[in-house]
Amino acid sequence: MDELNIWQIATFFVWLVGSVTFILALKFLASPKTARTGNLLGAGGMAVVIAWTFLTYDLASPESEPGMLSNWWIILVGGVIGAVAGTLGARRVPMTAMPQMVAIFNGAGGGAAAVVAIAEFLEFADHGEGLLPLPFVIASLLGAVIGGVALTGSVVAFGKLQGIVTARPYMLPGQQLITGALFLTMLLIGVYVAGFENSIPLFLVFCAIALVAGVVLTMPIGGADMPVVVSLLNSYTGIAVAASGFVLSNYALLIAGTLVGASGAILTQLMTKAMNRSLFNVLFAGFGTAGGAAAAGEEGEEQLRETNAEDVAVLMAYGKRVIIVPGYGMAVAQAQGPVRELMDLLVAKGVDVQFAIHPVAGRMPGHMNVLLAEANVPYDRLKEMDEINDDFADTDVALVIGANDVVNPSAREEGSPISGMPILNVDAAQNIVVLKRGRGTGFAGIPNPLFSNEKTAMLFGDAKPSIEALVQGVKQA
Amino acid sequence: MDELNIWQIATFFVWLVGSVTFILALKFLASPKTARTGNLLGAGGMAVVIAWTFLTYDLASPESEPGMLSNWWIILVGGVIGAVAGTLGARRVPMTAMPQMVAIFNGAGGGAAAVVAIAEFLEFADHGEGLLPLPFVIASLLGAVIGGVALTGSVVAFGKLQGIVTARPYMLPGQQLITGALFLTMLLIGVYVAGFENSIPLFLVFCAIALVAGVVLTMPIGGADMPVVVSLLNSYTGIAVAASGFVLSNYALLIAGTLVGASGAILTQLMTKAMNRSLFNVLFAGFGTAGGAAAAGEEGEEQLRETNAEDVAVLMAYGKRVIIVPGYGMAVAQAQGPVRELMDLLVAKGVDVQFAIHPVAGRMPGHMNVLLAEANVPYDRLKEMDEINDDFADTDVALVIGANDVVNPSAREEGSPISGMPILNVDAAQNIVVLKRGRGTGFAGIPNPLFSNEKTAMLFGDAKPSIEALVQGVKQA
Amino acid sequence: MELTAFELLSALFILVLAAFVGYEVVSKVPTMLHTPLMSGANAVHGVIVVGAMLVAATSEGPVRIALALIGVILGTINVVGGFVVTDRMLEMFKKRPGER
Amino acid sequence: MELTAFELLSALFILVLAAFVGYEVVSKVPTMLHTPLMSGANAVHGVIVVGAMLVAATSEGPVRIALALIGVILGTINVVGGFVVTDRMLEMFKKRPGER
Ligand SMILES: NC(=O)c1ccc[n+]([C@@H]2O[C@H](COP(=O)([O-])OP(=O)(O)OC[C@H]3O[C@@H](n4cnc5c(N)ncnc54)[C@H](OP(=O)(O)O)[C@@H]3O)[C@@H](O)[C@H]2O)c1
Ligand SMILES: NC(=O)c1ccc[n+]([C@@H]2O[C@H](COP(=O)([O-])OP(=O)(O)OC[C@H]3O[C@@H](n4cnc5c(N)ncnc54)[C@H](OP(=O)(O)O)[C@@H]3O)[C@@H](O)[C@H]2O)c1
Repeated sequence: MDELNIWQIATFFVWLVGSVTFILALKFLASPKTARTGNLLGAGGMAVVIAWTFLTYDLASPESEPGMLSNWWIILVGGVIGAVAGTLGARRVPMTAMPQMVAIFNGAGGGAAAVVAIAEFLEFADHGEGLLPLPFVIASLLGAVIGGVALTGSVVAFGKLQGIVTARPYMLPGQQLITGALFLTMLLIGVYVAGFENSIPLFLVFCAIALVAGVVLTMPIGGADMPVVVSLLNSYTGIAVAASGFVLSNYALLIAGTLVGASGAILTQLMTKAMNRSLFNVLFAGFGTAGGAAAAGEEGEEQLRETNAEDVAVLMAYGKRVIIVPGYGMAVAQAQGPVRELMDLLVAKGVDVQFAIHPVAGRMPGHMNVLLAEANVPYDRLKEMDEINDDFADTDVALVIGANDVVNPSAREEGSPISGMPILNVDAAQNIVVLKRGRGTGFAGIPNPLFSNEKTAMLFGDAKPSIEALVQGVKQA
Repeated sequence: MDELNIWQIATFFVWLVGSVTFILALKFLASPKTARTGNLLGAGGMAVVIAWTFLTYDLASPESEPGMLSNWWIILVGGVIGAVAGTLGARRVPMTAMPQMVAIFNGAGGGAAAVVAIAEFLEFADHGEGLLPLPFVIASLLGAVIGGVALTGSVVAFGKLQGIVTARPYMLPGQQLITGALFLTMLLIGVYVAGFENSIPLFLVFCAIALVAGVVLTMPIGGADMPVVVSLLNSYTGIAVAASGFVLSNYALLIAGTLVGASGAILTQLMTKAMNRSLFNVLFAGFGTAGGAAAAGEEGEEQLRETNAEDVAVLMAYGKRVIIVPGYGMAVAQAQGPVRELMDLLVAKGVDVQFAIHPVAGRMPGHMNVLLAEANVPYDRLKEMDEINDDFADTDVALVIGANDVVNPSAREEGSPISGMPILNVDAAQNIVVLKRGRGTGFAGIPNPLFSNEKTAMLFGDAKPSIEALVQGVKQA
Repeated sequence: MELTAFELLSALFILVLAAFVGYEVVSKVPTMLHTPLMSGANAVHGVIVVGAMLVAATSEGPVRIALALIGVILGTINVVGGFVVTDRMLEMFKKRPGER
Repeated sequence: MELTAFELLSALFILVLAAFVGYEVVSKVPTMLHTPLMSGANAVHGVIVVGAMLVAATSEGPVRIALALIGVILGTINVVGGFVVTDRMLEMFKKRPGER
C-alpha cells in the first residue's frame, strides 16, 4: 500500500468512530435505561460513516477513477428507494410481526453482502492476468455463499413467520443427501475457482447454489423455531459483511461484521439454551410444529373443569395477590391492551398484581416484555421467572393467558420433550385460571397436566374477548 | 512496509496466539474454578511468544542486522538472572506480603518499558538525519515517562508496604507546586524534543524527571492505600508497554499492554468503589494513615467490656450459629491456621460456622479469601457481604478477628470519613466478641462505636494467641 | 487489488479482537432485551451499504451498475429499516410508571 | 524506522479494540479474585521482555548493550515472577471442601 493521503487517513478515523459507536450501541442494549440511546448512537455513527464515504470517495478511495462521479445517481436513487422502503416497513409493521420484519431486513443485508462480493469478483476477474490472490478469492467466495444463504434463508423464515410458506417442518425426500450434494458441489467449485481458474461463470453457478442452499436449509425447520433461525442468519450476514470488509480493506465493515457475527452466534446460543435445546436440535430435528389446534386430541379425553368470566372476576377482585402469566396466546389474541385495563382495575381495588415473565414465553425473546410495554404496563410489575417463582405459593389466583409450555409441569419429569426446561410454578397457587381457545397444545405439541389439576379452571375462548369479559366482571364486583 | 517474508508472517500468527491466550487468561480469572488454568494458559502463550522471538529474530526481525547473533548472550544472561530472581522472589514471599511483591514485579516491568523506549530513541536519534517521525517520538516519550513513573512509584509502594519507607502520607513542602513544576518541565522538554530537535541529552533529562515524579507522586499516599496505587501503576505499565508496541510495530506488545492498561484502570476503579472513595481522594487526600495503635486515644475514654477466652469458648461451643468476621488484624497476626482449627472444632460440635467476608477487609481485594483458602477453609463457608448480612440477626456469636472499619456502624451515619461504605451488620448478632490488641483504630483512623455496644465483649491481645486460647477452651467445653 | 500480507494480517488481528468484543458485550444483555438486540445488531451489519457504495463508485458496465444499484437498495433497507424498527421496540421500554 | 500511516492506523484500531476487550473481560471478575487478577495482569505486561530482546538483538555500543541487559533482566523478573506468584495465589483457591 502506498502512502496514504490526508483524506484516506481521515477515513480511517471515521471508521474508528463508527466502529466505536457500533460497539457502544450493543453495549448500551444491556439495560433498558440506555438501550434507546445506544441504538440512536449506532444510527448516528452509521450516518457519519455513510455520509463520509459518499462525500469523499473521489478523494479518499484507493480505487478512485475518473469516471466515478457520474455514478452518484446510483447511490442517490438506490439510497432513496431503500430508505423509503425500510422506513415504511419498519413503521407500519405491527409489534407482533417484528420477527419477520427483522428477517426481511436481515435478508436485505445478506443480499447486499452477496452482491458486493459478486461485483468485486467480476471486477477483478475481468482485468485478471493470472490468478487473483488467494485471500481475495476466498473472502469473495465466503461473502457470496454466506450472504446468499442469509438472503434466501431469511426470505423463507419471513414466509414461515408470516404464514405464506407452510410453518410446519418441510423435509424434501432425501433431504440430507441433497444438502450434502449442494455443499460438496460448492466446495469443489470453490476450490477450482480459487486454485485453478478464476472462472466467472463457475462463480455465478456457485452463487446460485448458495441461494438454493438457503432455502433447503430453512424449509425443514418449524415456524415456531424461526426466531432462533433469524438470529443465526443474522450472525451469518455479519460474517458475510466481515468478508466484504476483508476484500475492500474496509475496517468499518470488518469490525461491524465481526461484531454482529460474534454477537449473533452467542445470542443464538443463549436463545436455544433458554429453550433447553441444542442448536443442532433446532436446525435438524424438525421440532416446532407451530403448535395450535392441529396437534390436539391427546388430552381431549380428560375432563377439564370449565368456569366463567364472572366467577373468575370475583375471585380476583377479592383476592390479595394475583399473578398474571402471559404466553404466546396473548400475543396472538392481541390482548395486551385489555390485560393492562384489567390490571389497573385490580390494582385500584387493592389487589397486588404482578406479571410472571418466562424467558421463552411467546415466540421471540422478550416478546411478552415488548407487548406489555406497548400496552403501558409499568415494567416494575414484570418479574422474571427466578424472581417470582417462590411467590406463587401465597398467591390467590394465577391467571394464565394463552401460555402453555412455560407452565407445563411435565417439564419437571423425565422423558418429555421439554424435560429439564425451567418452568413457572403456577401449580403452587391457590387457584389457577387458564385462558385458551380450546384443547390445542403449545409449541412443543405435548399435553399439559396442569389443565386437569384440581385447582385449575379453564376459561375457553379467544383471549381478547375473555379478558374483556373479566374487565366487565371486575367492574361489577 | 515491504512484503513480508514467511518468517515474519509466522511471527504475526505467534503474536495472535499469544494475544488470545492473554485475553483468555484474564477472562478465566472470572471464576475460581478456571482461574488457575487461565494463568497457566497465559504463561504458556507468553513462553511461545518469547521462545519464537528468541529463535527467529534473525529470520523475522525487520531490523535484523548481521552483528546480531553475537548478542544472544545478553538475552541468555539477562533471562537467567531475571528468571532466577523472579522465581525466588515469587516462591519465597509470604502470603501477607503479596501486594509488595506485585509492586516489585510491576516496577520491573515499568523499568523494562522505560529502558526499551530509551534504547529505541537512542538508536534512531543517533542515525538521525532530520527529525524523527512524530508518532515515533511521542510513543518513545510516553513509554519513557509512564514506564519511569511506574518504576519508581512501584519501588516507593514496595517500601511503604514493607515498612522500609514511612507508611504515613509524606508531603513535601509545596507538594503541589513541585509536582506541577515537574510535569510542566517534562511537557516543555517533550514538545522540544518531538518538534524541534531530537536531542539525546534532553531526552535523558526527561527520563530522569520521570523517575523523580514517580517518587513525588507516591510519597504523599498512605501505606494502606498502596494496593490501589499498585493497581494504578500496573495500568500505567500496561500503557507504557503498549507504547513500546507502537514503536516496535509489535502487535503482541500492543495488545498485551492495552489489555493491562484498560483492565488495570477498571480494576482500580472497582477497588476505590468498594472503599466508597474516589480515585482522586486516594491519590491526593493524604488519607490512609495505615491505622494501628498510633492513632489511638480518642476512644480510650470509653469503658469497654473485657472478657476472657474461656467464656467466649463456652458461648460459641453451645451456640447454634457463629459467624466469624476476619479483618486486617487476622492477616497481621497470621492467625488463619488457628482460625481453621477453631472452625473445625466448632463444626464437629454441631455449630453452624460461617465466615463473613467484606469486600475490602484486609489490605488487598480478596485478602481474606486468599488467607483462609491458604488455611484450607472450604470456600463454601466464605460468604460475601450481601449474602450473609441478613443472617447476623439470628446468630449467637459474631466473632470479629482484627476487623474494625468494615464493622464500624458509624459508616451508616453522615459525617464520618467512611460514611456510606456498606458494612457488615455485626451489631445485629446476639453476642459480639472482638479480638484486637488494644485500643488502636482501623485503617481509617476513626473510633468504632461497636466496641462500646452493650452486646460487645473485647478479647484483647494478638489475634493468634487469642484464637489458640479459644481453641483450647472449645476443646475443654 | 492490492492486499499486502501486512494488510491481511492486521485485518486478522482486528477480526479476532472484534469477535471478543462482540462476544463479551452481548453476553451481558438480559433476555428481556434479546429481540431488540437481535434487531439492533441486524441494523449494524447494514454498514454493508458502504461496500455497495464503493462498488457503485467504480461501476462501468451495465451488469456492475445493476449490481451496485441492487446492493445500495438492499443495504439501505437493512440499515434504515433496522435502526427504525429497533427504535420502535425500545421506545416502549423507555416508558416509566410515572410517565404514562 | 519505517512507520507508515497505515501501520499506525491499524495499530490504533487494535489498541481501541483491545481496550474494549480488557474493560469488558475484567468487569466480570468478582472482588474475591481481584488480587490474583491484578497480579495476573501484571504478569501479562511482562511481555515487554520481548521488546527488550529486540533491543538486545540490534545492540552494538556498550550503552545499548547495558540497557538491553537491564531491560531483559527486568522484563524476565516481571514475567516469571508475575506468573509464579499468581499461580501460588490461585493454587489456594483450587482446593475444594472434599480435597483437603
Ligand atoms: N420466546 C422465544 O424466544 C421462543 C422462540 C421459539 C420458540 N419458543 C417456544 O415457544 C413456547 C412458548 O410457550 P408459551 O407458553 O408462551 O406458548 P405455547 O406453549 O406455544 O402455548 C400457547 C397457547 O396459547 C393458546 N392460544 C393460541 N392462540 C390463542 C388465542 N388467540 N387466545 C387464547 N389462547 C390462545 C394455545 O392454545 P389453544 O390453541 O387451545 O388456544 C396454546 O396452548 C415454548 O415452548 C418455547 O420454547 C419460544
Ligand atoms: N481490601 C482492600 O482492598 C483495601 C485496600 C486498601 C485499604 N483498605 C482499607 O482497609 C480497611 C480494612 O478494614 P479491616 O476492618 O479489615 O481492618 P482495619 O479497619 O484496618 O482494622 C484492623 C484492626 O485489626 C487490629 N489488629 C492489628 N493487628 C492485630 C493483631 N496482630 N492481632 C489482633 N488485632 C490486630 C487493629 O487494632 P489494634 O491495633 O487495636 O490491634 C485494627 O483495629 C478498610 O478501611 C479498607 O477501606 C482495604
